[in-house]
Amino acid sequence: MSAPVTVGNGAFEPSIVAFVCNWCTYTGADLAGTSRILMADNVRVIRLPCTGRIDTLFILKAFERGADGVIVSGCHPADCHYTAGNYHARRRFAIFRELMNFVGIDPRRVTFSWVSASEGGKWAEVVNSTTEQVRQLGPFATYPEA
Amino acid sequence: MSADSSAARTGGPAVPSASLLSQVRNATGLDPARCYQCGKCSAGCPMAAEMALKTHEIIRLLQLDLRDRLLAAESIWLCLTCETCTTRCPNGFDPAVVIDALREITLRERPDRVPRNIGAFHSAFLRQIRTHGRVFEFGLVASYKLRSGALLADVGAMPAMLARRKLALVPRRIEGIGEVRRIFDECAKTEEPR
Amino acid sequence: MKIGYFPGCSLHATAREFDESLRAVAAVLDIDLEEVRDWACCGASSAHATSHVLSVALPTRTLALAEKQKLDRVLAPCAACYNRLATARYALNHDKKTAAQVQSIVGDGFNNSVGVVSIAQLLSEATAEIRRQAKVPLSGWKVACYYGCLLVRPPEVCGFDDAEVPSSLESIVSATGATPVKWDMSLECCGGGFSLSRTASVVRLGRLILQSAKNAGAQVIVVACPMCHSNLDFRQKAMLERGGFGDAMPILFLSQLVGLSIGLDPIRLGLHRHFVSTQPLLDRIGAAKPQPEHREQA
Amino acid sequence: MSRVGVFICHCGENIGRTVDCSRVAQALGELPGVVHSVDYKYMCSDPGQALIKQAIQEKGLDGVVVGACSPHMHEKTFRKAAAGAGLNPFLCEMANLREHCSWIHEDREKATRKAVDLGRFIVEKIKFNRPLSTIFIPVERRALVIGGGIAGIQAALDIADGGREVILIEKEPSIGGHMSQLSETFPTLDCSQCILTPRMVEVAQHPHIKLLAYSEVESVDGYIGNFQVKIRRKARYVDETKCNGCGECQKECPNKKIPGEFDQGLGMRTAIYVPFPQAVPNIPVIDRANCALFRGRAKGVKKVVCSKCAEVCGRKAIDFDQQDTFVTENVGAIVVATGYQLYSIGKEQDSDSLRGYGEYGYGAIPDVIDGLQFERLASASGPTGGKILRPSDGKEPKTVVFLQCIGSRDPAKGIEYCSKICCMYVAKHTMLFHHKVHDGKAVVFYMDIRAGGKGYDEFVRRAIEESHALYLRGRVSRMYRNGDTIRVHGIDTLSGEPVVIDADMVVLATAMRAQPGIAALAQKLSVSYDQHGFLNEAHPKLRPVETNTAGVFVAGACQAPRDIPDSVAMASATASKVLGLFSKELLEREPLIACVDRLTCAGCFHCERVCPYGAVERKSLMDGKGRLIKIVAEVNQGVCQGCGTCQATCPSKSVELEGFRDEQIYAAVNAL
Repeated sequence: MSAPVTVGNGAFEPSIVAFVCNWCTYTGADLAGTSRILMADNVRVIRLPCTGRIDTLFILKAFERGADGVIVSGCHPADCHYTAGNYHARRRFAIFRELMNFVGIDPRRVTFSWVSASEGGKWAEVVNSTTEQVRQLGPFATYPEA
Repeated sequence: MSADSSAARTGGPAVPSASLLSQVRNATGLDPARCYQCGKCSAGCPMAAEMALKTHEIIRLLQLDLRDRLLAAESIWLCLTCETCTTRCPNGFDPAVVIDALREITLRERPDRVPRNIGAFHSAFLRQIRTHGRVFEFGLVASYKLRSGALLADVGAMPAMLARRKLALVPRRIEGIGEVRRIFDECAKTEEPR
Repeated sequence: MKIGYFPGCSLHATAREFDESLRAVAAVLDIDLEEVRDWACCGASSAHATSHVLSVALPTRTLALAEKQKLDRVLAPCAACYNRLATARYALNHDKKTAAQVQSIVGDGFNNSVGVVSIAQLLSEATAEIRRQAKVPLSGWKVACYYGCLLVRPPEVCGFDDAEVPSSLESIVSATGATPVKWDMSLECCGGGFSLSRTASVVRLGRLILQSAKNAGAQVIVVACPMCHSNLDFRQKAMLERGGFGDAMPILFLSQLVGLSIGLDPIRLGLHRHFVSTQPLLDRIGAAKPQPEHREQA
Repeated sequence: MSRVGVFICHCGENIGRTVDCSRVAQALGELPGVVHSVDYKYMCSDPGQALIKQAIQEKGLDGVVVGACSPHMHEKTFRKAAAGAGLNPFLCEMANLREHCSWIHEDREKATRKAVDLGRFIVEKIKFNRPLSTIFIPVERRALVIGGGIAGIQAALDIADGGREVILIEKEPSIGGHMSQLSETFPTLDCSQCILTPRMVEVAQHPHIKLLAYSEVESVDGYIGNFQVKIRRKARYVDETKCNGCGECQKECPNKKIPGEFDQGLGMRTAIYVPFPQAVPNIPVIDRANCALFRGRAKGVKKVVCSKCAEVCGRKAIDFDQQDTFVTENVGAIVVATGYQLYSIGKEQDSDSLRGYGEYGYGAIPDVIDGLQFERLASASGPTGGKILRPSDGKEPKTVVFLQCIGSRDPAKGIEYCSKICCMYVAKHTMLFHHKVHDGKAVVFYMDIRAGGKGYDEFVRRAIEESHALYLRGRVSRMYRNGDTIRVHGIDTLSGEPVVIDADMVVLATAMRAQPGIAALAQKLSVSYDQHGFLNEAHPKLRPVETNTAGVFVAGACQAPRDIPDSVAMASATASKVLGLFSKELLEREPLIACVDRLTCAGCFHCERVCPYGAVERKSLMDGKGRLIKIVAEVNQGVCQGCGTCQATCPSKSVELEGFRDEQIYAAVNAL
């Protein structure tokens, strides 16, 4: 972790879920590990085959379950393992951005990025910058379950 | 930078020697690391024949951060800013802008190394603008000659110029001269060592 | 058509025939030149060699004046002025740091809305009109179109048709009925800025240009820059003294050539002000010898 | 209630140093449905795997979660272990506690808590995993090779020699590709045609190779083992079954002044022509654009303007009314070997990202030629019979300037990559020039010499030391016509001296580019390509000849600039891949594919629209009496690659991707 945060002093530590594709970003995150690049420990990765598989409802579900931020990351445009899944994802997320305002989620809580299998350093940057951003925004308020 | 920089009179470096490379990076936003030394700039440079350091060598010395050699180099003053190098650079670099930055830094920090006639021309030229708002060639030539010491060169041409009514003899000051002088002063303020 | 006019210092002095011929041609071609009031020098080659901010700030003042004058385009006939104005405009749009500095010095509500036009661009737009108005056939004139450096480079600032093989000047020359020649040095720098401070360099570079034009069979070189003109015209004597090529080569401003083709009086076009005699050219079209206002001194 | 077993690996110290593994095992063991939870030093070792197998059998586990390294590392290992104990392998999953946790964090407390979270996600997910069975698909054991250059020829011969049938298609009238145009080859200077022509003949005569020259891929359907390829056989206007290649038609054709493609425009051909004497097949083709008859027809002239070729043909093989025909071939694997084209310095470029060289006159200066043109001049079979002569006046040039990196490594012109072969062939050119013009002077402008390869650097040294080529390090800024010569303004950066040379001829080592039309072909094959059009391999190091579409392989310069040895090596590698694939009658593949719920599918076919593979088919559902109830989507199991885009797109959630079904993902998210 680049900037160690203290535990138990009341400082807000966001909980962030990352939905990533198996071929580019997951492998890029593996590379960050192999390269021992230290990063914030707030992010929990969920592996999917392709960003094309990522239903925008997953993102809403994550917030409902107490996440303060979400990362969606896949292959760079034109580099999709499945040729075009990330293009469909991109279109879907463009619309989703509009929706976020409507449902009351600050769009800054959701990071969309392209991280290739060779970009371990970039993955660390995405993790750190998103963590810092969400930390600034504070906790995402949800209603307690009935 | 006023036409006759005060540093020009005192000589000597105005700031302690920092990294010239980072100064140029800051001033131009360009990274000399982009230059891969293909030499296409020098190959097309109209002044290359007269330059001891060719364009690509200037950039190379900059990559090596050899401050003293670069700021003492006459070659940077021989650039005509014709932009041939910049236009043809295969890697999107801009040698012309970098050389401008080197001249600017030299004027500020090592005015003693500016070639006399070239420095004299620029000083005379800018003094004209500062004084009148425009350049009056008769005044420019006279002022240049006093500064450079090249008193007799081209003197024979004066009458011919005069005959063709090609010399503006009487300077006329523009109305907004105060504004122009303010621009000079304000610009000088932005040039604190970066 | 109305367009702002920024003559620059040279057109009031060493290049006054450029100013004279341009105004005369504009009148015939129905181009209304409105001078930017109280303009100052663009800073030319001295400002940018010594202070980047100053080199942007000086032209910005002129552009701001033009904007206040409600002009949407400004013609800068001098290639050096054109380059400095266009570069300033480009820097204000693309270089945030410089833009912020200059804005704080000259700013004051300036929107950078005024376009900058070179003589080549202006007359390119008028080729149809030039062709229509051409009275004096210049057919058989072999013309070397000389662009030099400041008119076309750097390409992203000048936005010329092609930075290496441009054709605007040729198309204007063709409209006059003259024949542009293909030659090699049309884009090489003449050494302009060193006219006073490093004359030997200028003579060396100018010779190469003259030689190339001559080899290509040109009888006249057409320029769009006062510095190029002054070097190739005023310094041609020194170039010829080095030997190697026969007769002197007249150097015309683009506006002078267009003026001749549309039948304007050579005196109004300032042809008598040149150092290299333009008489051989005038003889070819049977124009009278221009009478100098003052006796020529050798 | 599930019976999940959790196995936490220390990976020696790799995980254990930062994560308290026993605490993780303990915490996960307390989750509902977890009946077994342990930690161990090396889970992937034999004893580690034995632990898992033993627990599966003893505790009757129905799910296994291994918290260890990345699934990319060991998922297969642990699934195999689970299968060995009788558990369906798809009921075993991994939590990545090493790459995604212990290696990137330092705080033991927080890393341990994160490890518990990551483990919990997978535990909750696996409760919804279903047993899946491996899919078997039949393999059509014939291969298609696209492109008949040296790479395609090699691939076709190797596959055919392995006993499998090959269809080789080539868009030009003859196979041979660029290699057939070369004079001699580096670093041995053996004659290109002498080594290539026998291989071309072998292709023509091989019992397992079906050669379709002058043909192109029209469309590709299907999937690995089962492709259907529609091939356009372009009309030659010559009946291949009748023509015997006697060549009489060419002699009679009145239009003899057409710049020939094979000679790079330096030699002339007729309107009916065989590209070169050694062509395979040796059957002519009529070039409609230059044939008087077809030009007349295009203008609407009814009468036959010229039919000299038909009149002289003893076998009546000429057929002016021939049309393009289509054939469909079923193949199990496809090798793409479409090769390259050369960048040209002209003003007009076929791509917005490319620029020409205005400073070199946009290619309008005579006697400025490219490397392939020099090959034709140097070739004994070329237009000058192997003499180096200027195209403009036929004179022998004495000073020849060679420019490397034209287009290549020149981002300002739109190409930043190195074309790899130019350093070598320029050295070869200087040698050939020296051999043929003894008093000639060769000058080379280069930026770097890239001569990595067996015997390569020695070869370049020979050019310099024995053939006395003058190597100048630098680029050329400008060149223009100077009377009879070309004035070249360059620099030697090693001495810092600007160099001006009046050259009799200039040879440009222009960049290698992907073939025109490669993007369209790549899309037909669902193969991805880079910004320059070079096809992407599946992995740059470990899967260099496979693509991301199973069953499609790449060989030679369609993947990146390649020289002949590289191309041949790649081609043989594809052949080995193809033969490996064909060694089985049935193909196994992971069942992580999409399935449609016919009951809820509304037949909107959004899935069909987004599927990158065309795996969605339309299925008519009939009632017992044969009446149509509705049309629903159905996923072809062989084609689906499992990206899941259909599922995220489906409005009625009727498509589910096995292994990543909604309830599995939501279970993981709910575990947050």
